[in-house]
Amino acid sequence: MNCSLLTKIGDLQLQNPVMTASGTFGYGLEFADFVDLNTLGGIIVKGTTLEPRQGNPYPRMAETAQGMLNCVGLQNKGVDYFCNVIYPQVAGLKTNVIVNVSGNSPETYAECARRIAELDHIPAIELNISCPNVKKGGMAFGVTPEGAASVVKAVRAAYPKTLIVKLSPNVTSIADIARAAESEGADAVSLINTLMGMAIDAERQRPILSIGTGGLSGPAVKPVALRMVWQVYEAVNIPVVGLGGIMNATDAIEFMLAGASAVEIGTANFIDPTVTTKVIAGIKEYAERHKLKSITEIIGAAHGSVS
Amino acid sequence: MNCSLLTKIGDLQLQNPVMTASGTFGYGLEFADFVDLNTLGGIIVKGTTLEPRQGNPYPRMAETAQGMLNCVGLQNKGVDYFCNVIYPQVAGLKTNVIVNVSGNSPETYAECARRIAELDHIPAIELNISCPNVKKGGMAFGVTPEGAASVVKAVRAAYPKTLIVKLSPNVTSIADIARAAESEGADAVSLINTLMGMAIDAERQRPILSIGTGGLSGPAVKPVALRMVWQVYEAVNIPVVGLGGIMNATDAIEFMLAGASAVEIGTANFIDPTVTTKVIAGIKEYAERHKLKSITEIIGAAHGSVS
Amino acid sequence: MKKYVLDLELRSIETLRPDYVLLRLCNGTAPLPEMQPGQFVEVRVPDSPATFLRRPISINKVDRERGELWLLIHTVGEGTRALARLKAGALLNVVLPLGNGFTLPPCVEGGTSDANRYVLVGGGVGTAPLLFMGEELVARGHEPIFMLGARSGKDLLQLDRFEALGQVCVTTEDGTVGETGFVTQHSLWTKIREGVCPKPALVYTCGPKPMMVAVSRLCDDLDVACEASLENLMACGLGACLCCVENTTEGNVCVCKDGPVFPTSRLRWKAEC
Amino acid sequence: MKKYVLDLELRSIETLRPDYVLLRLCNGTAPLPEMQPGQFVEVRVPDSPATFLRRPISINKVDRERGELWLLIHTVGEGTRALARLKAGALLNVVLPLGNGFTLPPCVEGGTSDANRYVLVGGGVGTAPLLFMGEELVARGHEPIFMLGARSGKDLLQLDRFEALGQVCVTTEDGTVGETGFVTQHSLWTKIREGVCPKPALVYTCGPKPMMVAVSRLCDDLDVACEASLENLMACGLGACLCCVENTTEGNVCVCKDGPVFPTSRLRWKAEC
Ligand SMILES: Cc1cc2nc3c(=O)[nH]c(=O)nc-3n(C[C@H](O)[C@H](O)[C@H](O)COP(=O)(O)OP(=O)(O)OC[C@H]3O[C@@H](n4cnc5c(N)ncnc54)[C@H](O)[C@@H]3O)c2cc1C
Ligand SMILES: Cc1cc2nc3c(=O)[nH]c(=O)nc-3n(C[C@H](O)[C@H](O)[C@H](O)COP(=O)(O)OP(=O)(O)OC[C@H]3O[C@@H](n4cnc5c(N)ncnc54)[C@H](O)[C@@H]3O)c2cc1C
Ligand SMILES: Cc1cc2nc3c(=O)[nH]c(=O)nc-3n(C[C@H](O)[C@H](O)[C@H](O)COP(=O)(O)O)c2cc1C
Ligand SMILES: Cc1cc2nc3c(=O)[nH]c(=O)nc-3n(C[C@H](O)[C@H](O)[C@H](O)COP(=O)(O)O)c2cc1C
Ligand code: FES
Ligand code: FES
Repeated sequence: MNCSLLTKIGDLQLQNPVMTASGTFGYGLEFADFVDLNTLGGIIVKGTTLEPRQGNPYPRMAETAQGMLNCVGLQNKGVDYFCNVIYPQVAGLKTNVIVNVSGNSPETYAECARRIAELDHIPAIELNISCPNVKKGGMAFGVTPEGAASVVKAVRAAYPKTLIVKLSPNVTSIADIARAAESEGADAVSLINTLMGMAIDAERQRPILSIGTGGLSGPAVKPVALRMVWQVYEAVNIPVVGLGGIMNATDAIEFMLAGASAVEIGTANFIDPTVTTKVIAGIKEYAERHKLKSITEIIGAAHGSVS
Repeated sequence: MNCSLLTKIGDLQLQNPVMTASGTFGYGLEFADFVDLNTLGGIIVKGTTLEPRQGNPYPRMAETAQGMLNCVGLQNKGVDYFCNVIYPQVAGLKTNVIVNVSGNSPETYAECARRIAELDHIPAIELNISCPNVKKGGMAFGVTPEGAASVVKAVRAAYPKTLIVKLSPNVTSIADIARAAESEGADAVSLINTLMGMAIDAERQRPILSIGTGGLSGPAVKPVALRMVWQVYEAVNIPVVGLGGIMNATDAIEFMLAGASAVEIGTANFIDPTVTTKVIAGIKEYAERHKLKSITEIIGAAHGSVS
Repeated sequence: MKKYVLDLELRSIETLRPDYVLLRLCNGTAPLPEMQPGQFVEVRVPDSPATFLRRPISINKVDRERGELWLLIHTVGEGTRALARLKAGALLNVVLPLGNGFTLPPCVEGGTSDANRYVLVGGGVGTAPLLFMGEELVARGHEPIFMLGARSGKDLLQLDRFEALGQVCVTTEDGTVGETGFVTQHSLWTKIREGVCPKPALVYTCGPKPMMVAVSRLCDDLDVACEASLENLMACGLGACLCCVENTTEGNVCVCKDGPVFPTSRLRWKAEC
Repeated sequence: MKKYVLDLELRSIETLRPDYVLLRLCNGTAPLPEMQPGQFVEVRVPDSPATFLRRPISINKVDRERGELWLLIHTVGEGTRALARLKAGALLNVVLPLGNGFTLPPCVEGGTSDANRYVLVGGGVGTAPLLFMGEELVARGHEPIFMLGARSGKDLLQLDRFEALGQVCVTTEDGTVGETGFVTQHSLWTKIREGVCPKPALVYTCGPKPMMVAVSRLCDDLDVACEASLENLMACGLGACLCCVENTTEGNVCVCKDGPVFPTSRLRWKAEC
């Protein structure tokens, strides 16, 4: 029995559905001792902006029940650093290296995307319109259909390759935002980014994170993420990339059953740096046990079973 | 050293800040073997509607990482049953018995509230405009300021005693909904109700819950709940009741520091039926250690420490 | 019956079969609370990050002399596996006793008669509460007949204990022990139908739902009353959360409080089972 | 240096003080990877529902002969308490080696001279990496002087091991052992300032941040180079998440990868410390 793990996000071919989530896998290189990067479906690198950013002050992290909060705030050395220093190191990888792009106006998003479009071995970008940890821009665009549309429109005009739009879960109707992204030409949507949360130090009587709030990730958010993937799958016709709390192959399968064509693994990389390899193996095992010819057979397969 | 644990929700006096969350403590009676009900700050009983409801089909529950999903769907025997059968059993309790009220139109909410207003020993109601598990009504009202306002307005006209409005976390801006409730005369807001989520059975390839989605509760949601209490505290001038994942006294203190005048304990009652007693003792211990004269000193005390 | 939250001590843990362990718990030197056959306990699973809610487990036996509560565990997932890893001496936080229990017939004196024959039909770990019930029936002067079904001989549990209490009819799907087939195919049923054996006063059943549905249909055909013990998913175990409901002739009722034992005449089992 | 994820076996666990345990881990029969003093490991805490992320722990000692990695744990919360409950034989999933480590001076031959004197200043569990560093300095022919600070005599850890390596200057806040006060108040500093004792080539420090800030100020005054090992909160330990940053002269850098050891001249410690 041989099941194909090939899947697609628009025109983008993935050798298997397992990618790494932005901000949790560095540029991939940090994990090269643990994972053969060429075996991954894709690597979505750190959030990149037009200009370098220092991010938020320390402390940026708090542990929560089966999850964590972060308020890194998009620290990165800017798109030129990526193009000049990182790109040469990752261009030779036999996997899809995808850049996660942020900005504070449609123009800066578009300009950043334009620069990345010039890099031959970057087949796609993931547009982060949903980061809850930066004051200007970021999530502001992700929480209204109009905001999302404005950024996607500007970037679509500047970026010809595969455009994935990453959605914020901090909204009343994520389906509406997904539809807005689709109608402006997004090739796919990915979800969820982190849920906005907070941790308080009861003894010191103040928030733990430097800026008060942060983004929640990890197994705690999985039920919310699954629900949203389910809803967005029913709302749009473009592929959905699912993430949020995936720790193992079963979790990944659940996202695919809810409608994801591929998945991303984030926080789990911190708990087990080899997790991606295990998830790929587990998906293969599942596919064989269920006698699938192609893993794509299960995409959205849980729909229709509920009225 | 003697610290007063007294707190207030509008005109309503609580002997301590610890209440039980609707739907997780039955009518209190179910826990009488474990907890001296008269020591609680309040008991918020099961969601009650004008007419009896059968709720959703089984299965209604799924365990998740440090949390659970439920889609009970407001099963209850109706307000008349409450008035005739339950009320006589709880009227003598020396704690605040508060009824959680649901409906599917402003009129049914108001009519249900009107009946409860006649019960002398029910000093307050909690208006559930936020239940994610019923198709008509419920959450629909809780996700827009206009919807919330319409229900609160109708109930305010019908209900003269303390009116607490329970908010849904499944919104882009919970502060906006809280302000709408305040402007229509709510005496307090409580938050959060459950986050809408989903669980999927990977082997059987379908959702676990009978209606697909359900409400997430337990420690997993605490960071989101704390953040929302923090935001709502800054948005309104009426008291805030905080809940979502409280498992121990430290959690309860965190909610108070974020702005809660009182707290509710929900899912934790399933894990430890005696938890409420322990939380009250722990709050007392904290208050003494921090040399507080009144526990109300810490309400919102974590604000101002972050810019 | 008053309910308690107790930290019971694990006096011993015994592996009965590859996937089954028997926990013997005691309440220190204090006596155990009153409990009835068919009732269950809610166990908090220690040191198991993946297990958030308590786990409902039937009362397998109460040994009053030794002050022991027995729980028979089938290791099917994270929680039950964590229980099986416990070592003697561990403390287990348990809420008990929960639920209604089986209908207990009044005590009789003198020998057994047709009128006090009871058939107890169990499959898999569903045999657990039947041991306690069988002992109680014997103590009350009745004659229990056990019908135990399993996939294979190696899946039969506590057979010697059942045999000490009364007649045991075994069926295994692979025929390694007893008659081949399902419990509902055992020849005893034919004998009852044909009047060779007397009709039991009541049939008690616990096990996989399809088995219980089949047993209840058989009983309907024979015009014998039947009680089934359900194993719905539970959150609180106290009748507070309404998660565990079963659809009955009176609508949705809590299995944890109104059950887990129901006269099958009250149940609206799904036809598909 | 190549990083590994290994399931190390807990060969022994020893309670040194009420809140301190020493874990001795081995890699089965396989050799341990290369590691340097000042590096740390990220431990996955088993059976601890409240501990989601790994816990960073300094390398206390590498015993190459016995193939042992030593971790000295101060039990301050759920995770460290769960580690302290482990029993010999347990497997511990560990990522290692992480971070840069202390600057290692080149080997010297012949006796010690002023130029190869190194002062290692530790407080609390911050003494853990200094033992490994001290051994390495001795192996390279240098002379380590240890300054160990604690609240009270009973909080001093592994004193005999430090004494076996070189001179040990102790301060305790309550004066029960050594000089009374903080490490920065030890008379050795005055002697160095007054030229009675020679200036060290380098000062290494690890411990509570206020202590390290004070040590680094002292070194500035004495015009001696100083390296501090920071203990920022970490998520990944691999330089991937950017959670553990410290504000330096080059902006925010990762303590887990660019550190945990920094020349104090690079740090912009908060004035308030
Ligand atoms: C009243 C009652 C009495 C019970 N008595 C016993 C007993 O004496 N011995 C015993 O071993 N088990 C008994 N059970 C079943 C037991 O509660 C479950 O097997 C247990 O909760 C599974 O937990 P887990 O963490 O190991 O498995 P999980 O990881 O939670 O689940 C593993 C698998 O078991 C299934 N499962 C989970 N909970 C239940 C459940 N309540 N019933 C059936 N399947 C379930 C899941 O759907 C999944 O397929 C009883 C259940 C009830 C409601
Ligand atoms: C590079 C590095 C090396 C370390 N080496 C050692 C060592 O050798 N031995 C040792 O016992 N500890 C060491 N620590 C500290 C250790 O990581 C923490 O004490 C541990 O993570 C606390 O986990 P916990 O679950 O027990 O406590 P938690 O319940 O997580 O926290 C309990 C208390 O400890 C504080 N705390 C949590 N994490 C840290 C941290 N990283 N640093 C300081 N305080 C913290 C919390 O704020 C809280 O007040 C090191 C930390 C770092 C970053
Ligand atoms: C430390 C950290 C940094 C992150 N940085 C980014 C980022 O730069 N851009 C982005 O789109 N998402 C970022 N995320 C969100 C993750 O990519 C992912 O959406 C989220 O963590 C949920 O997935 P998980 O539960 O698998 O981690 C970050 C998450 C974490 C934990
Ligand atoms: C089984 C269950 C039933 C619930 N029923 C109601 C209800 O009837 N009305 C209501 O307002 N909230 C209901 N809730 C929500 C809780 O009151 C509470 O808002 C939520 O569970 C979050 O708190 P927790 O994390 O402490 O449980 C229910 C929650 C659970 C778990
Ligand atoms: S499990 Fe809560 S009512 Fe039955
Ligand atoms: S802990 Fe993740 S970068 Fe340092």
